[in-house]
Amino acid sequence: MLRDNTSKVVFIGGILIIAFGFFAPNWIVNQLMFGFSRALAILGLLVLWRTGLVSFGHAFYFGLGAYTVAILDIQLGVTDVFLRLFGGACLAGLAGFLVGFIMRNYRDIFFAMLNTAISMVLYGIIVKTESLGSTDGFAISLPTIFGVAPETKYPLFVVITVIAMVSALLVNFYLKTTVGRLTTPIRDNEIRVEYLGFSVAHAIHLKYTMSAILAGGAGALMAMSLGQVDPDSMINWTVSGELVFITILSGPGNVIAPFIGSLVFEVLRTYAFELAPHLWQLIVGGTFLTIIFFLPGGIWSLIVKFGRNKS
Amino acid sequence: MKKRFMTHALGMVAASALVFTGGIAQAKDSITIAVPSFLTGGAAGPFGIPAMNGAKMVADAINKGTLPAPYNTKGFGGASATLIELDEGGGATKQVAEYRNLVEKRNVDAIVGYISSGNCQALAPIAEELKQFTIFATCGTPRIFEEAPRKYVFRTMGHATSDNVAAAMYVKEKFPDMKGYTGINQNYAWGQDSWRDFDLTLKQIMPNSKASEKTQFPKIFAGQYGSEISAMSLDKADLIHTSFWGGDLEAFIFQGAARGLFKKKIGVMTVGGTAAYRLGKKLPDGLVLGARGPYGILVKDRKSVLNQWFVNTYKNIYGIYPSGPAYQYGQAILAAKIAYDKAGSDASNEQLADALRGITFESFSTTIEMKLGGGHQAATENGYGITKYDSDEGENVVTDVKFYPASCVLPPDGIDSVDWINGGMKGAKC
Amino acid sequence: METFLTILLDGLQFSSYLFIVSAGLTIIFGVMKILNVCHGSFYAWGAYTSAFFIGKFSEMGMPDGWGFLVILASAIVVGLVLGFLIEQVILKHMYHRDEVLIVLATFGLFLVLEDVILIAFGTDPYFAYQPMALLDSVEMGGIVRDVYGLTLIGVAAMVAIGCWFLLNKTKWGTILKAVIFDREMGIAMGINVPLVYTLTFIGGAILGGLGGAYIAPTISVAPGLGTEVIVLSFAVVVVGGMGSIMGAAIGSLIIGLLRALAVHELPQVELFVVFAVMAVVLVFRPEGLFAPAKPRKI
Amino acid sequence: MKQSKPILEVRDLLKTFGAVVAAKDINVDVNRGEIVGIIGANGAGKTCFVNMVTGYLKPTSGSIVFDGIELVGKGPREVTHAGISRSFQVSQVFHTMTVAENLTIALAIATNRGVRALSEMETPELTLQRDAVLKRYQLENYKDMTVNVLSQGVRKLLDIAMAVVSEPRILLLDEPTSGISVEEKFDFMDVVMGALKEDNVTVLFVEHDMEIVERYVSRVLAFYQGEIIADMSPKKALADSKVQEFVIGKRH
Repeated sequence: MLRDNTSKVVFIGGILIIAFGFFAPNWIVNQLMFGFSRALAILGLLVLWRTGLVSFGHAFYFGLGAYTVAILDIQLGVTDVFLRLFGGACLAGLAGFLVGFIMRNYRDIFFAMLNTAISMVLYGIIVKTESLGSTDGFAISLPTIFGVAPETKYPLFVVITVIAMVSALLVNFYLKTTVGRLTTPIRDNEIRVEYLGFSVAHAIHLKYTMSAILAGGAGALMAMSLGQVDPDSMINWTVSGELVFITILSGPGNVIAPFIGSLVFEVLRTYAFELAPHLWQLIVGGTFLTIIFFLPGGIWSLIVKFGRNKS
Repeated sequence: MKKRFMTHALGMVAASALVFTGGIAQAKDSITIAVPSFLTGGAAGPFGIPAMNGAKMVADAINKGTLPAPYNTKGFGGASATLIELDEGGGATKQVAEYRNLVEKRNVDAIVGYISSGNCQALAPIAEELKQFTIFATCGTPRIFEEAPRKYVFRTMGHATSDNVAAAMYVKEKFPDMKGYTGINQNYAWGQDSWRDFDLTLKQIMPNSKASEKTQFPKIFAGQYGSEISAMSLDKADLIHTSFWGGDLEAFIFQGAARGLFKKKIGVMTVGGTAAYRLGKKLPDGLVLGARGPYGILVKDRKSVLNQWFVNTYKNIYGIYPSGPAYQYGQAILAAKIAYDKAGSDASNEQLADALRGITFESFSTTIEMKLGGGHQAATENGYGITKYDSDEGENVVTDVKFYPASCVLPPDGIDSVDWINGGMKGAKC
Repeated sequence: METFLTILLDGLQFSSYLFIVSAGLTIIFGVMKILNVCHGSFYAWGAYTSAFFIGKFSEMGMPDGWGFLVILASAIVVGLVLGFLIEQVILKHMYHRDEVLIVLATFGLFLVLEDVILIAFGTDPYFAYQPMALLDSVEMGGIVRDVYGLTLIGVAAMVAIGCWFLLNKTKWGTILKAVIFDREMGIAMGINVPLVYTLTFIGGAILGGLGGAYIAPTISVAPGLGTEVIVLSFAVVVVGGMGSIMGAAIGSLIIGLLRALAVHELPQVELFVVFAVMAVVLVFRPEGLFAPAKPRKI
Repeated sequence: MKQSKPILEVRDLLKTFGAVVAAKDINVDVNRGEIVGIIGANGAGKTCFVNMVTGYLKPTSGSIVFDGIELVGKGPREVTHAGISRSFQVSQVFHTMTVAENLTIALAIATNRGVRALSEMETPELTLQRDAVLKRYQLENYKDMTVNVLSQGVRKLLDIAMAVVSEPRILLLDEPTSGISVEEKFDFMDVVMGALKEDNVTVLFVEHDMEIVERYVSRVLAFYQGEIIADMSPKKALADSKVQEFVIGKRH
């Protein structure tokens, strides 16, 4: 039942959150911005995951998006939020399209690992290149919106939320199309898909490129809302791990799940860090294991269960 | 499963409630100071933990009013301070997010700390954006106050330029015959700046010596330097400069010493002071050792009341002599006290900044003049010595200690370090 | 000539290190099809355990030569305890799940174990220089080398020969190869596959622990040392071909020698070399140099 | 029945795997509307032949011309697009999805080629079509059941139904009745053949069961060691001595 209402929920929820953000304290707005930005990447991973593909290297595209924003800002002085986002998403999408020619032939763990390998190549290049900021990375100026430099973060928050809404709706629509529905079928039986007349390679290539665009956009928005990029927080394999973690945490059930999952992750990390600064990895890792073992459908499955119990 | 999740959620709600009430309860008789430092990772042991210890010890003494005069008044402008300990690890981006949380969520009054130059560089603009009174304690890159004027950000120790200019001057004085030099530095702002300043200064003051073409820049926390040591052993240079710190430095000393590197070459370690007490007999003799200013082993025997208080109290509590980071964090906390004493415990960020800007104060081991970067960047003397194991005492000592005054090793206010060195260090009073 | 010899030795030494840490990873992958992210934890635990006990024994006045026994014992104990626990408590219940989910579980484990190290050993670094000091140094090719570092080459050779012998000359090797080739066939042949898995995982864990335990005397054993190792061993395994011991050996040699060359001749590209090799191999042979082509089952 | 030009012309087909010859000297013409039974012992090259025609295996040499189009060098997808579908010896369906979902996907792929794959999948027309197929193959009762829980017979029906939704001109069935009980097999074949007759499809099917062959086919191709040893009507074929010796004899 929830699925049919997804568009409505996204639309109304988005508007409510934008209104809420106006009154919310800054730190909550920040958490929402970080959560929604990252959720875009999760949306892409969700599309892949439904097809049975898990990428352990999407920090590659996330980082590409983020660093594109940094280069646009520092080298070219581009401040407009949409230009930066467009740049980040496009570059990541282009890279994803090219890498996709290799990736579409791989499945399972090989797919996961090849992605890691490629992301580590980018990591190695950036860490070693002084003009790309090496380990330090770059600070990024606050973006302008329609030529206006905003006084607070709120306008950026509105932009991010709207983009998150649009992306969720687009992905939701995509998942209803024929190629979008080719998720479980590909996971179940590729040969049959081929004999039905659809190219599995093309379908995966499309999904992969989509996920790259989304991850690039996520990186770009993240860079702008944080105001900082660096390789260890944007490209290292641990970041890819985090993205997958949030995907599992969210569950593949619905395009809304990534947004909830990302927010939960953001809150979890903030509090883990606050309450046990020495042990936040243990808390995050422990949660991860718990989800894998006891809640394979992620948070979304809880919501569905809750909804069922009620009705 | 559901239960599990609910308890989790409840835990978070409870936790946030705690934080909120903590915020409300805060009044003029107490303040919170966030102290970020490395609590995990390779830098924790040699740097982060001593630093945190120094901060805790000094804050504790201030709260009790047990610091020697003239700082024997109780509290920070009368208020007692609670320290929030934070991990500085995880990269600059994560620190930016945490910093925002500190200011906007946890409503801390002041932020005092940071070891990594990468973090400081990323956080300075954020601090300015959030208008948050912040004192950087240890990080070294000169870029922070050179790339933009700051209003809320301070640093209570000299920057890396003074470390490396002083190192070059010390080399000139003690090893006038040095013909060539090479370096191994970490591949980020700190290492790059350090090497550049050292190299440029030597080009000015020892024009006959030659820099090696192959200087090493391994990644931070690499841990193994076998090939690098071989390469430097084969290099014709007779001196090796390094700004390594923490675990990297200790690993490098071990591996180099085992292979006789420091018998063949002069080792100059700008941050070597932290290793002196920790490595004991394993520290080779004859290293040129700095402590990024007048701290740690270089000033252990300074007789001032403040210094003796610091050394003895630290030794009593932690069982080891205080190294540089302990001093640096201690004096940053002290600076916070001075600012609060002057502006009052309920002072705004602006008032606190005004109170600290441009002042001169006596710290534990030296005099600090906040005279660079528009009164935001400290200028202190800087010095070096040569290591020697004292087998009678069973500990390392430094000999031939020589200090250079601030005006000798730091550029005048408003002039960038690199320009100043390249211009022949005009106005240096040595 | 001097330089050439030095590069060769440096390269061999680094290759040996790479091989020891990646052999366990590739064996586990070959047999169990698990990319074990917490291999880095085995390494870290091995390093901590050996550094801790070498220090303790030295304080107690035991001769420094005991250090070598401590190293070996640490690797075995860490491998047995951690390997057994992780396999029995976590992985065993996941074999029917998606391979990728198992990778993720090991990632979660890695995070947890990183902090458990902090709880167990604290944040202060450990030094265990005694075995290295004991072996002293020699002059080779005009520069001084520590003998301990050179023994690393011997240890790597022993590991390689041991693996080769086990796989090709013993009954166990035949069983392992059957399982590597086809898990279902192994079961059909009456092989106790769960037991093979447990033992393989412990074996891989011991090798991971050995890497850490053996390198511990040359480094400052400090928190966070496992993260770097994962990336390096991962690169080796990708280059060599996942699941192939031979591949791991060749991958280690290629990366180790090229890196040594870079450090001596062009230090700027040193870190990049590792990833450049990986990228080139990926583009031209994405399955790695030595991986057997995986048949697609219909 | 016979028309001037055959719909499928196979010429001098050869397939070797190293030293093993899997198919040799295969020459067959199939005319529109024929129902051809392919018989032979295990390993005689029947499935290999089906795999070559449907693009799963590439012949070592020879040609396969379908309605004027050369198929050699084309993959399964292109062969499907050309108008040839197949079912499998072991049913190849989406086992974690329901019967209805399986058919919906099959129909959607068949209808929405190219850019139209990016239009919404579940339209009312598609649902109508799907229900019609469900009815024709008597799958209505299983509509919402997951394939995992279904019997082999139902899976095979679904497998065939999915192959037919793209409205192929030739359909190749690889052992449609294998795994189906003796009692069910005639009912099963009645459903399948009845439905196929409505669609007027040319059918080639591999079959071990001579009763089925006798009852449903108009022509028999008998394979032995990679070669066709008989190409004749079922009655003649079953009486043929070579067929009896190499095909039927071996089976009993």
